[in-house]
Amino acid sequence: MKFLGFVIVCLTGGLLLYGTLDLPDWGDPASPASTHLSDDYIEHILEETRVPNLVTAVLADYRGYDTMFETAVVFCAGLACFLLLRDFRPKKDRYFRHIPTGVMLHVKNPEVRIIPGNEFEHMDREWVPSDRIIKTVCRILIPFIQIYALYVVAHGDFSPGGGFQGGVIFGSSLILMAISYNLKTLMKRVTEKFLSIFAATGVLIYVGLGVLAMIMGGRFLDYGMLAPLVPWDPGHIRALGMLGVEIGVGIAVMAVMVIIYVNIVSEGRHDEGL
Amino acid sequence: MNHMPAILVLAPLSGAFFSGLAAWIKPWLSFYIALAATCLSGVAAICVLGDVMAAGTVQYRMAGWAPPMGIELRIDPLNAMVLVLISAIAFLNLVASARSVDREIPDRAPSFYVMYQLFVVGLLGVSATGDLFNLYVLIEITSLTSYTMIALGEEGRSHLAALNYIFIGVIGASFYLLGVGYLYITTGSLNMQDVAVILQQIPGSSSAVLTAFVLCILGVWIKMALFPLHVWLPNAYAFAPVGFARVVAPLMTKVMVYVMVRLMVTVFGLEYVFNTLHLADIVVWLGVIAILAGAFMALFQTDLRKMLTYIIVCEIGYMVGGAWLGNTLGMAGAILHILNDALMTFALFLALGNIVYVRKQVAFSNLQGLFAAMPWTMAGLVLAALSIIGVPPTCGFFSKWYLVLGAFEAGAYHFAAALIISSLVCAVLFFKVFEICFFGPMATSHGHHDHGGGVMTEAPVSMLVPLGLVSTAIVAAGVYAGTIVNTLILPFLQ
Amino acid sequence: MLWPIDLIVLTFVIFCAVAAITVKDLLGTAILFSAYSFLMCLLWAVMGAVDVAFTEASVGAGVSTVFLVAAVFRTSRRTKD
Amino acid sequence: MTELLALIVAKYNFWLYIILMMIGLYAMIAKNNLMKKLVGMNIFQTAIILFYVSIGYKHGATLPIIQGDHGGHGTHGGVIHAAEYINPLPHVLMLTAIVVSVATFGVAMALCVRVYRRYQTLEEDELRIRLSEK
Repeated sequence: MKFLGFVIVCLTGGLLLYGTLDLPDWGDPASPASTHLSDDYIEHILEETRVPNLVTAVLADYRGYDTMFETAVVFCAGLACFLLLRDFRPKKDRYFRHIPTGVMLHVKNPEVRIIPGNEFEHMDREWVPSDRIIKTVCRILIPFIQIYALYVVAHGDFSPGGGFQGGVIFGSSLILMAISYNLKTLMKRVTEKFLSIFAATGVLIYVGLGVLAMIMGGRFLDYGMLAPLVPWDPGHIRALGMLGVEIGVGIAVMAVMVIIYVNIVSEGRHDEGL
Repeated sequence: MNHMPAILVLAPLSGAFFSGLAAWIKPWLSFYIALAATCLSGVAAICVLGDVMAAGTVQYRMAGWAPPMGIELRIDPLNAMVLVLISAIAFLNLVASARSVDREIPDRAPSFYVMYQLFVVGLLGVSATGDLFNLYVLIEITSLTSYTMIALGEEGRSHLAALNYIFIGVIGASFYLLGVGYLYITTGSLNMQDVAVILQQIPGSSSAVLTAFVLCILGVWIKMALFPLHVWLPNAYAFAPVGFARVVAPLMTKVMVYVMVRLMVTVFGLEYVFNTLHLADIVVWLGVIAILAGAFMALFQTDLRKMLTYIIVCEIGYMVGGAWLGNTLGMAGAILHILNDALMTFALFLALGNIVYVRKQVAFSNLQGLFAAMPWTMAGLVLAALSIIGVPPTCGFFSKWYLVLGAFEAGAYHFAAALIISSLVCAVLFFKVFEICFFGPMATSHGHHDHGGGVMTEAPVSMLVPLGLVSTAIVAAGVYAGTIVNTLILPFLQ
Repeated sequence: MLWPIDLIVLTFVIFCAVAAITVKDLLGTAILFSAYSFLMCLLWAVMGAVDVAFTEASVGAGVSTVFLVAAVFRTSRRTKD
Repeated sequence: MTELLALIVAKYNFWLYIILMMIGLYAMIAKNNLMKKLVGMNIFQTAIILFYVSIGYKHGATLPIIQGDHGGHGTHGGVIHAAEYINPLPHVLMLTAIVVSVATFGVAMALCVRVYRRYQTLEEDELRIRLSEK
């Protein structure tokens, strides 16, 4: 296998090197890639869409059809993790702590039911005493991370960022919560139903805006046609449309990142993790 | 404004998310939403086909931007045919899946339907798009959904098969992406028509264009499992759940053949492929090897499902070899074979699904006495098998006829010989299967007391009706082969 | 852009890539992979692809690493090569 | 000598992306551990992204965010010169490619966890032995 790999790598590398011979020099302003379409985009985007960040404009408007499928791919990944890993069977071995005495119970019989409450508390198999510093720091940090994520989504038109990055940052703030406390704390706040509905709704916002444009008489995703719906600022309608789809992308990506993490780290049981 | 091309893709896409949401209200809702969505997209596909026949190529500009800047859907006769084929097969398979999915994946059937619709969206989008990068994104949707669905099959083995498929599939998709990168750096555009126009002004000796072409075609070949690159296919399709195997086996590889034809004809141009490059002979030889290897590996299988997967490998050889013969007859034969092979494979897998539904296992030892037990299913299987072998009234004969004519015109006698040899091998294969099914002992040797001879244990009607329709389509496609070639394929090639 | 600096970063990137696939501990692989992604994102930021760099910083160096660590936690750190 | 140096400066980015890609491809084909293969897969994909980002780079140009008095508020004071800004299209394509790669990565990882749950190993040779035992 190693030899075969080496031969394949050499052949592919050789082909690619051969291909670079006729490529234009790196960073050459006169190369076809930097002149043909690129100039049209750079010169017309601001005028046509009023969005200064060219990447966002091309991403959400000119190639919005691509981005819709990109969001669908993300949704697909989340659904795949659910389908492959989710395990609804109750676990045989469970651990509890009797709070008044501090005694640990190891329950092996699935018939025995202990309801966690004032007397008992769930424990993870590999239980680490919670660290006050980590908990406090994360508690302070997480709201700021989330605010920053919202800023990244909302300000994507003017600065680097957008729905995808914002969604990932928001999702990682929730993952941070699961790591610093434990998985159950997170799953109590954001349930599985909430996450899956968010993931589907996020993409539906995207598709819905496109279909709305179709109903208003334009083509699919033609935000310009939505102008009658926003009478106070028709000039920026394309920018607003982009913001709308970015919010949809952000919601979907946030939910999917958490779904993937939770399913992998708990092997689909949603009970204990890192 | 004609929105049909957009609705074609959007119906299953929004259907997927609605059925995901509806599963939280009532799980059975998701199946009916999926059925409605695929039905709608089928109607839209037929409308588009009508438009294309009446008025020529249909274009749809996404977001209203003109093509080189925005993405356009561009549907010509070839696309329209493939689109109708995909949506029809997706719809019929969904009808047949109603019973089998509940049995195979009982606790997560709604998610299965969501995934299924996303897979169909990917295939439809690949066939409808006119943009090179959009094609990549959609190929990735189809791949990602197929990785997941394949892994839903038999515990353990199907996961390994899916992981193997992921590694090879990612290499394939990445090669395609790299090829598009080389094309973009030399032409500066991503729209297929635009790239084709710019490529005419670039000298044919350019090493970058050659690399782009080789990378794109290699990537597509990996995805369609041409012989030396086929290692992922047999396991992946054999261990997948039947409800998915029935749709991925006929469609996935055929859509990739369509992508290859599209790249050759529309983007790079036949002039460049056959006159500037001198690869055609080698590729025809590759096709010959694929046909023979697929046919002979199928001979050594002891499981009906594994055997059918190797027949797919063999059929890919027909299409790749035919497309590279370098004349109109060969290309027309290859394109006609996309349609015919999808129908034949779909019929075979529908019959297989019915047998699996009743008997659970499809190793040859479990097939005994099937003619008595499942006469309708076996009738469909026999018709599809005759078509694969290439017996005249069925459609398989006509595409082979075009391919053989093309081979003689190009002087590629080895290709014609391989076609005939593989037909004989297929005949041997299927008659071996029929013998087991027909003459098997009436005894109930393996515990299925109620499946003994004489007792009818036919699959449910919802699984037989699609099989009946596809069998009719196989004969109809055979009878109207000349019409299809003259009205759809030849206008595309001119 | 200064090409010597670019070259140095690129060397580091290649070093991290080789180390990530040769080190004999999967947790080490995860961390080296994170470093690789981060250096890569630096490189893209220098080339002016700020949006891509931003995405890679949040996805490659952030979430992907967490996924990898989670998967290693659920499987094993052991590797033969 | 200076010619060679000029050639290197003009092309070295393309060559280095090829080296990186070959590292990833080799890991995907030849490594024995499934996780290592996954990391190789990611290196392979990032190398392609590096290639695309290199396509977009343009000497003497700045970030693809339009600044100054062009403003997003309807007043168009100056004319935008295409040569001043980097080509945004490859960046857009690569954003999509990164998303696709992380999605594939997640699915592959979920599969790895499933395989480990069933066979208690991630080494390919050991998996092959387990499969043949059955």
